[in-house]
Amino acid sequence: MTHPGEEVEDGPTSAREQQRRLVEEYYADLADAGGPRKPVAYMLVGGNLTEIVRSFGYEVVFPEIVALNCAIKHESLPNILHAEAQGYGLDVCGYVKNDLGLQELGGKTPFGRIPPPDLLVCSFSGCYVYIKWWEALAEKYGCPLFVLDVPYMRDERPRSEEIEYVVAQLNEFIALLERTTGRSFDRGELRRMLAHSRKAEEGWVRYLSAGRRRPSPIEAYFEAVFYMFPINVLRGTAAAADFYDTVDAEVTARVRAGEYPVPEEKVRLVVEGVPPYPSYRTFWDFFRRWGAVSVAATYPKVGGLFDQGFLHDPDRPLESIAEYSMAAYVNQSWGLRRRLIASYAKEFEADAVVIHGIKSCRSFTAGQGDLRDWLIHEQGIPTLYLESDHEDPRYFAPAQIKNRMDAFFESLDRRRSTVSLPMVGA
Amino acid sequence: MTLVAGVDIGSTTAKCALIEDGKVVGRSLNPVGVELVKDAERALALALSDSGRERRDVRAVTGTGYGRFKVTFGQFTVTEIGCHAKGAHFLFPATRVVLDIGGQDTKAIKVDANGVVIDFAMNDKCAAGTGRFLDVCAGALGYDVSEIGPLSLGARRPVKVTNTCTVFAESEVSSYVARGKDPKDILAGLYGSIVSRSLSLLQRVGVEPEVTFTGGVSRNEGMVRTLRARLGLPVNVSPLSQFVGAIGAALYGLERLEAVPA
Amino acid sequence: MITCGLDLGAGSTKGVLLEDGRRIVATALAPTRGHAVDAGRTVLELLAEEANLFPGDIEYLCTTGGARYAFPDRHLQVSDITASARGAVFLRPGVRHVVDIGSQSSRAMSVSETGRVLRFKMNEKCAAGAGRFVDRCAKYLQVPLDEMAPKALASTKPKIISSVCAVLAETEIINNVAEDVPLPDILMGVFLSLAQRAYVLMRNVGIQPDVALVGGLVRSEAMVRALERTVGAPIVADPQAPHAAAIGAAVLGHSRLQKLSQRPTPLAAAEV
Amino acid sequence: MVSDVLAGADPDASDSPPVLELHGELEEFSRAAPLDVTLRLAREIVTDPTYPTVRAWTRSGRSAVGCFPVYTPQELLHSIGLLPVALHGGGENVEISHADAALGSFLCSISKSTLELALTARLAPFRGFVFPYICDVSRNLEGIFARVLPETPTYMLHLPQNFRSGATVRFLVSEYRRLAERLERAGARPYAPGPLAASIELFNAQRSRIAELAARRRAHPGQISLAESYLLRRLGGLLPREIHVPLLDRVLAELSERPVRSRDAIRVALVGPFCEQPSLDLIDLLEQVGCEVVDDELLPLYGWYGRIDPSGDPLEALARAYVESPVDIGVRAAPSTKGGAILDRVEAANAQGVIFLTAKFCEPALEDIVLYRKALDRERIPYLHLEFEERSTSYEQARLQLETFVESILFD
Ligand SMILES: Nc1ncnc2c1ncn2[C@@H]1O[C@H](COP(=O)(O)OP(=O)(O)O)[C@@H](O)[C@H]1O
Ligand SMILES: Nc1ncnc2c1ncn2[C@@H]1O[C@H](COP(=O)(O)OP(=O)(O)O)[C@@H](O)[C@H]1O
Ligand code: SF4
Ligand code: SF4
Ligand code: SF4
Repeated sequence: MTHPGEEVEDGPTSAREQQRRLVEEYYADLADAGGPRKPVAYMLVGGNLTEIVRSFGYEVVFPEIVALNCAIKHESLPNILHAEAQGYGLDVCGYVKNDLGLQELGGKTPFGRIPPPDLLVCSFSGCYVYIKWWEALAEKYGCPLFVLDVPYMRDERPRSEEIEYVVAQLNEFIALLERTTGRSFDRGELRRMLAHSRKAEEGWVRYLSAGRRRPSPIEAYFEAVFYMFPINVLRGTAAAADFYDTVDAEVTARVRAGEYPVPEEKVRLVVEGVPPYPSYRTFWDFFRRWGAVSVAATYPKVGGLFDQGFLHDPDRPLESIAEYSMAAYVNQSWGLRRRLIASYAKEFEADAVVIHGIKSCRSFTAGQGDLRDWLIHEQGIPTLYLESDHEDPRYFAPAQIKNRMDAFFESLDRRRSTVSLPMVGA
Repeated sequence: MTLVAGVDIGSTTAKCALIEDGKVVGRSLNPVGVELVKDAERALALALSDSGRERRDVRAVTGTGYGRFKVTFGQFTVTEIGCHAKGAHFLFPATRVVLDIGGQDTKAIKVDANGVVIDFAMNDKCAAGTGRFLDVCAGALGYDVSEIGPLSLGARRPVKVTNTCTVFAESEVSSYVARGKDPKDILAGLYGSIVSRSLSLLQRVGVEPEVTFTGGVSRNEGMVRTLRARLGLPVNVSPLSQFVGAIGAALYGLERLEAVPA
Repeated sequence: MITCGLDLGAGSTKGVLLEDGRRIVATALAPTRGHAVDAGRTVLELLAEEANLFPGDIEYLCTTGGARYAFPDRHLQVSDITASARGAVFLRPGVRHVVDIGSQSSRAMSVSETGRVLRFKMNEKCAAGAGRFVDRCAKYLQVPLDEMAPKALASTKPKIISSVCAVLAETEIINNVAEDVPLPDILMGVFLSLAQRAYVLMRNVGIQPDVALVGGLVRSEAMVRALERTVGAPIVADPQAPHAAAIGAAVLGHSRLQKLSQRPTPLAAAEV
Repeated sequence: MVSDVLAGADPDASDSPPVLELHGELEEFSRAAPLDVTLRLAREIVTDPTYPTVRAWTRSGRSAVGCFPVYTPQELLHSIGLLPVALHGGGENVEISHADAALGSFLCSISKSTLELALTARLAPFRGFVFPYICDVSRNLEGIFARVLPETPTYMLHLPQNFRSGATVRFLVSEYRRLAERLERAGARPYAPGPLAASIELFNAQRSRIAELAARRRAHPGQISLAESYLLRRLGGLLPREIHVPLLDRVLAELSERPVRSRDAIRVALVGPFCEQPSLDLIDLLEQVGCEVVDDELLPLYGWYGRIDPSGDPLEALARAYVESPVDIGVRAAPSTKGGAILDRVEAANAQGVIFLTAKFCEPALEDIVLYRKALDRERIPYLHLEFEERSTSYEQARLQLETFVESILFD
């Protein structure tokens, strides 16, 4: 079956090409297990400790990203079914099921094989499922598991006792790494990596803030998802830092040439929630048909709320890592999350908010209905709530979703001018 | 003097309404079958013969409902959410909230003073709590769905219907029948269960008077009564309630014609 | 020694008479229609007639199925999962995995060589994976149940129904019909999607040959083929398999009766 | 959020039980009464979603705070002058019509019904709420409470998950201090070590009585049914502990007089209902079909630790007790491996099988089961997994599966 979205062009491509290359190289490196390979650490995106483990010579695998790569390539279902056959219920997070299914099936992904972990780092930063997932991996592989307990973010800025707690754990983590690798901690190396991270983060923030322009030269949800790979997976490397220069150049070129992700920008959106990866193109296409472009989104912030000032700082290595970990998007209390979304809507001059709920992700989703209610009734922002899954193609009902989107955009259109507006053609 | 038609191809029924000079001058209602294009054509043809007009008199045909893209002979398509809002506003201009319960889904729609949709919410999980649910349960009680409306009157001890699944609710109903429960109480239990699901949807958009109840299930007076009681508010129901979507569609076509003179 | 197994199911009531725990001497079936006790009595009469016995000749009656407690004249009741496992192994001793698809539920179980249930899993809450779904499709597509299989087997490109809901699946079928998907492909799609749901349950308990299908759906050859295709292994489909639960109940009834007669109970005394 | 129109309507006219009124000093529980009278009253209180004991307590101006499962430092709340009350959802009597909209469909009942109670003013007697971070749902629920009940202080208590760090106890102490500060708005006194030491002793006493009750049940399963002992435990989260402790003493004394029934049943460990609780009917059903529950995760609140020694810094002692607790349930990072843990439990309880009874949509429970299952499969220990929801009236499916499970162990 071809999805209508499949034929749609990705838009300007040089950064996309570079990103594709980075993805391929990364997986090729991982798969290259011929000789003595680098040790591998499995990590979670939210509040991750990439720089620290990289400074000890580890390569990093993010099962969440592997899972979304599988889903977007329509290869998640067999993994999910395999996990279900082992007893994982229908309601368990699709990322978990994809990963554990895939591990049982030998680690095959659309890009290459994933090596098993030598170290498991569970940054408990925003999702309780992380703990369960890493427990299952630890039980399967029997390798060391480090749980970094990251306090939930309940104030605008982390409190000093929270930072102290996380930093104390980071020091214990470093001691663990020294013991397991036999290497001693190289503070200079960590600083160099954090400097690369800092540069990448600043570039990423610049890219995302381009959505403020009218029309927006970027697609802050669908396109940004492609550009998230370096900031999440390759952080700490020069390649990641340089990538955002390419992105920068491209955005500038687009503005100059008047090339926009949606040729005629009709609706500016803030999008909240994890994308429906198995139907990514179809979903994106539903938006494009209405001339809707996301100018800001929360999902690209799962790796870190860099735009809110939580950047890595080579001069305060562990403290800045601790702050960064606490500020992971899903580790924000609902009060903070709500305010952030409303501020995006205001600052990026959005017409509406679209929330995509994930049936199997409670961390993101539980309470999105209340968010919707708050946006509509207390902020006066039209808001659409849609629901499917980030991994499981069985939960995407295209007709239903399209019907809701059509109705929503119809009503937005009509509310802006109650007279003549084009009807949707068949 | 403009005659316009709205064709609403739902999951269960095909409806057509003809409007002229702000009046509904013809209508038709049929079950949908497997050939939706034909059903749509038939809906229009029957409405025309109901009104005594000719096909060529119709200035615009607008399709709505799940099968709106099957109204291939029409000029426009609009979602049924927009149409129910517009149709309800037409029939009851003070409408602020529309509850539409059709064969397969339930929608709560909030509208502004012009009948424009501000917000809406739909059931998402399954067919539970919709017209189909009633059809199936009516069957289990040995009635047709068109007969069960008045039967819950005088229920004393409504049963609890907790199954969220239409199919299992059917067996829950059968088991109540087998246990000799009064059909009154069973129906009251069913209505209560559908209404409480609808309230949860209404809650999402916020309840404000006036509330207008549309869609095929609004023809069931037991449902209307239960809804009124649970909301504690008057609820508008038109004799044309099942046609509200089609009426709204026709009006959309009219508006469109007026906006873009041919 | 005649024992009777009576399976009071949601859709239909099935009964068998078993002689000496070894030979099936009669089988019967009647629609339940919400009146399990009446249906059970009817089945008992049918059984007696077929075996040329008086109902009083039945020495032990074991019920099973959803209404197992509702039938008053029983000596014992067992769950239908326990019973269909026993029945399946009674019919084909090599069976180690049983799939039971009835009107409202489907179950998968792994069983020991005596037919004891080791692990099982059933669908809950959602009726999408059971016979009622087939019944609705049959009704909707206006194909009699018995004719579904031969038609479905002519399918070349089956169209799988993706909707998880038995009720919403109907709409999907409407769409398929509207899109001119050939009838055999739609029909086979129905069976395949049922098979896929069953397969999830099966994998959950672990699949071991021989695998048997029991319950009402085994009557449909298309269902058996669909399951074979999904599982990738041959499926045992005994002609008596729709009665597996009733058979299992009779078998358990027999062993219970034997145990009782070894003891000097009044029942045993009467027999001597 | 609650539209006035809806809040005015009786949310559940047809099936809510009559609202129970208790004496302000809760005299009903302070007097000696036969066990069955106590149990009948307990049943009424537990199934009344309007919190009769809390209403009685607050009538004279005292404050109560609602604590979501599974762990809250109740000793601390008590010491600052608050009655810590265990929130356990709405049970089968609460119809959900408001909470679904805020929370979404794929969530456990306890989260929805607890929010429903808040939205329908049934939690009005509470002056504050504590939501421990046991899972993403409980955590997010706090954020929703904070919005829908802006006048009532709520606190998301970050329960640590790193049990090996040297910094954890210190952090937890700072959490507790923050919690106490936060609850000053709920009418709490400022924290002081002396009162905390006294409160710890009171809860020590409660825990020891409950442990005694469990020991009795293990020794003579016929003497008190699972549902009965469960009801007595539930009361412990609803009554002032000063009343509950003597009540348990009276119960224990009377129990010794009860005849010991013996029956033919299989011994099972009950795993999974650590947060949302199954209905009393379902608990009864377990015994009806022939299971003797010899180990269970129901209401883990009382089992976190044994006696705490409050001499020294009592707040640190309290924090340390939590961090060093041996409790291993789905909402705590496992100290060892899940597989090993379940086998140990089965052995310790001498159980013949395991019943996983998990709340529908409770992800922490669902994820553990897979690891548990693998270990049980290896050892060929039979198990059954059942899911439950608050609002179900028919247990046909559960009965069918439970009976099959029992039959598969009993028949050869
Ligand atoms: N005469 C009637 N009395 C009561 N209910 C009716 C009647 N006619 C139809 N219905 C209900 O209306 C439903 C169909 O509603 P409708 O709005 O036409 O659905 P859709 O637009 O989805 O096709 C049926 O499922 C049935 O429950
Ligand atoms: N010839 C047939 N072809 C396909 N399906 C059939 C046929 N005969 C019966 N069935 C299916 O079997 C189901 C009944 O199965 P059964 O095991 O008797 O159910 P229960 O025990 O729940 O009453 C029916 O719902 C029907 O779908
Ligand atoms: S945040 Fe959601 S998607 Fe991510 S691991 Fe947790 S449950 Fe899964
Ligand atoms: S529970 Fe029933 S109504 Fe709901 S999806 Fe399943 S079959 Fe459909
Ligand atoms: S029942 Fe489970 S998911 Fe729900 S709040 Fe409790 S622990 Fe969380």
